[in-house]
Amino acid sequence: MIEYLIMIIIILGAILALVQRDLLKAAILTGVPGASMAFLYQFLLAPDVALTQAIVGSAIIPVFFALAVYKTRRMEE
Amino acid sequence: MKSLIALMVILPILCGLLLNLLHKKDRTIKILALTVAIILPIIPLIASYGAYYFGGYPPIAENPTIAEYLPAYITRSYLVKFHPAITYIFNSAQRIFIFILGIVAFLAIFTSLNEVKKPSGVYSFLMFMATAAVTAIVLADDIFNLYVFFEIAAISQAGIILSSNIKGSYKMALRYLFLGGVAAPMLLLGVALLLGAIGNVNISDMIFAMRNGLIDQGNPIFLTAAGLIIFGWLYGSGLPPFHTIKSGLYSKALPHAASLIQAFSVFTLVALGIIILRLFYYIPVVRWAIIIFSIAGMALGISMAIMQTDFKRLIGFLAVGELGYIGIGLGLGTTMSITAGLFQAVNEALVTACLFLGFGTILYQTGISEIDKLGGLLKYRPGVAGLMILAGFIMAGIPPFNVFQSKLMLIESAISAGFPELAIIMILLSIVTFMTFMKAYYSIYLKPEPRGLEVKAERIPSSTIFSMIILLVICTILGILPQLATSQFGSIIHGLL
Amino acid sequence: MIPVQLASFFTAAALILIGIIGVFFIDNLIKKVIALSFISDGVNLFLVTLGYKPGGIVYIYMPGMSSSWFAQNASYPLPFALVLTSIVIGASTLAVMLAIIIILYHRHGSLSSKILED
Amino acid sequence: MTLYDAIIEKVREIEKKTRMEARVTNISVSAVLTAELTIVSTILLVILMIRKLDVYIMVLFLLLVGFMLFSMTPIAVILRREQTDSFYKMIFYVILTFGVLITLLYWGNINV
Repeated sequence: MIEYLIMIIIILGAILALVQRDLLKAAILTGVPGASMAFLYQFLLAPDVALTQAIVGSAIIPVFFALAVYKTRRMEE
Repeated sequence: MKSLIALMVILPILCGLLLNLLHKKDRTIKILALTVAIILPIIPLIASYGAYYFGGYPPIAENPTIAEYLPAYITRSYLVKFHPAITYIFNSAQRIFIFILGIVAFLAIFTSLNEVKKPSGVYSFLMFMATAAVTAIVLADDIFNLYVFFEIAAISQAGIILSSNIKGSYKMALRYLFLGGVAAPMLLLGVALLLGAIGNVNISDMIFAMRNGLIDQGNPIFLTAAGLIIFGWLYGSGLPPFHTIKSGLYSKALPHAASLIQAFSVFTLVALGIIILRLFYYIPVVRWAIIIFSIAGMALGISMAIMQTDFKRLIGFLAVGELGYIGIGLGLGTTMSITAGLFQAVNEALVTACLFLGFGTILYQTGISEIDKLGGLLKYRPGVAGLMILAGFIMAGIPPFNVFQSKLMLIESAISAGFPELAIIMILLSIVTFMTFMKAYYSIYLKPEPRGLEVKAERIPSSTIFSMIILLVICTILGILPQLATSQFGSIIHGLL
Repeated sequence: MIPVQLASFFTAAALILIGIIGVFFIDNLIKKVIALSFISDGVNLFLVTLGYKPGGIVYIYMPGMSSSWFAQNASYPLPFALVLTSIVIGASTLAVMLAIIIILYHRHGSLSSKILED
Repeated sequence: MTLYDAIIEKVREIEKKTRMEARVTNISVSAVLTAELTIVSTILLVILMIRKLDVYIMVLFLLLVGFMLFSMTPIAVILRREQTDSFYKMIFYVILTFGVLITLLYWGNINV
């Protein structure tokens, strides 16, 4: 049951991240699909991929985006 | 001598890394880079043919010590023939491709070392890295490994553009990476569909499974996978709709880097095209798609080239347009046409590299790339102008040079395959290619010199001229003795048809 | 209720579609890169779902399992090995793109994709 | 006024409109004309290849496309306007091609 919930969170998170006007919020919201996907990988019997995805998808990639936003501008023009 | 096969990929990567460790010792760096660059074309000549298994895991059938301990239901099944390791296959066709790639890489690196002030920067590192990636694409028999190196080649090419310091190069690299961000996952999706249908990523195993009835060949998954892999192939080689970005990429690179990048495009096209043909030869639609995209590439590339006013862009579009000949050779799918297409690929890589270097000398002399503002350069360096017109003749297919031989073979094979229209298209587009080249040549060298044109540097680095002469000499040799190259492709075609 | 594997395939397809639509329609460059990351995430999810076995076990061989039982029930690890590489490649490409975007911002003062138009 | 003159006149007119900054020279006009002829003849020759499927469809296509091409001249200028460095146009054609390729290959028959 929880798998379906996670899938819905992934899609909603992706859409939410793309409709934000605040780029920093968008950057943080990319972590939501990333982290949920790590959970989903755990359910799909791939624990090693889940570990990598948990680090890369929920920490490193949002930090990349947040740094890019910090170095440029916060609001979309 | 099997380990030499892995060395072809590892050596340039190691050298690229080492170059930056030796920062500030410019002389040592130059010597090291040149030595490795000279070794690059030599390794394929001395390496012996065969398959290299990374990690040393051959198929169980070739490894009796493991086979002893396995139960009989495994040793009697097809599993024993499957390849557990990442496999590189090195054969006569791969040898000539890597040899030509090594020659072009050597000349590009040799030229760049004389022109670029700081030899230890990222620039030569990226050139070595991309060379290694394309070599791996040519060698790999493993479709996922191919995808990995495909991505590395894309990033390194974008990096080469970034470090060229030409106006607009950052934007062009970003466009290239964006389009790659769409196209490369699609290639991976195609790989994933194949993996899901067959359960393996080794290309030889996939073909074995498809041909021997282990997998239903009529599964529509294969068609979709073919479409996705063809899409990635278009990105890697720069056929439409990626021809604008690829020609832009050539025009934003330094001349020697452009001559190297076009060789990457040519060999990516050949390597991936052969893999597509090996996997999906039995689906006629796939070959039709290859032919249609190749014709579109030729027609759009060459007709766009003739309308350009910037010679860097002109030669970029011309290079993209000429790729279509290779695609038509592969798409026709007969023994003769594939031989001709592969031969055309070899010639194409050589002569386009020469043209890029030659047009680079004009940039070096004047710093202007609009052909309207140039003219009358013949009197400054008539020797270079002579080399240039020779290269133009070769590209358009004037006998007795190599491109004439391969285009003739292509036209013959198109007629004997029952497509005289293709032969007419190819002849027509060769003529337009020649006209395009002559238009640029006339405006740059022969037209009266416009007022206000100042020639900054009368001297042209002798390394550029040396490189051009080497490339033209190889072209002439291949033109007189085409069987030097054409006899090498038998192994790859034999496994194909 | 549709099986987990099918639902997961649909999620992957939805992510890829969202990504492609985003790359095409969104003006802001950083959000374009976010959309690109969703495309590669979708493909990774597709690959992982391929290896999933409904009702199976994790592909770790424990003492006490019979090898034939393990072979029939374990998930297929080859796609997982590919995904590991693919995740890392995706992240590195992303970093390069963001670096270029930062430089372009400092030159043109804008994050709109209009700076890529000429 | 022959057809040739009419085409030349139209090419000059559009060249002037699209390249305000640069001079319209004989070389540039002849270049556009060459590109025009190349594209038209290539398209017509490619349509001839449909005869492998059906001759009547080919004739129909030939008439249709031939008429369209003549009414759309100069097509080379339109093509040049479309194939610029604009990222929007690039990604538009990429996604268009992707859609067409996948649609054709997904619904295509494996043994055409």
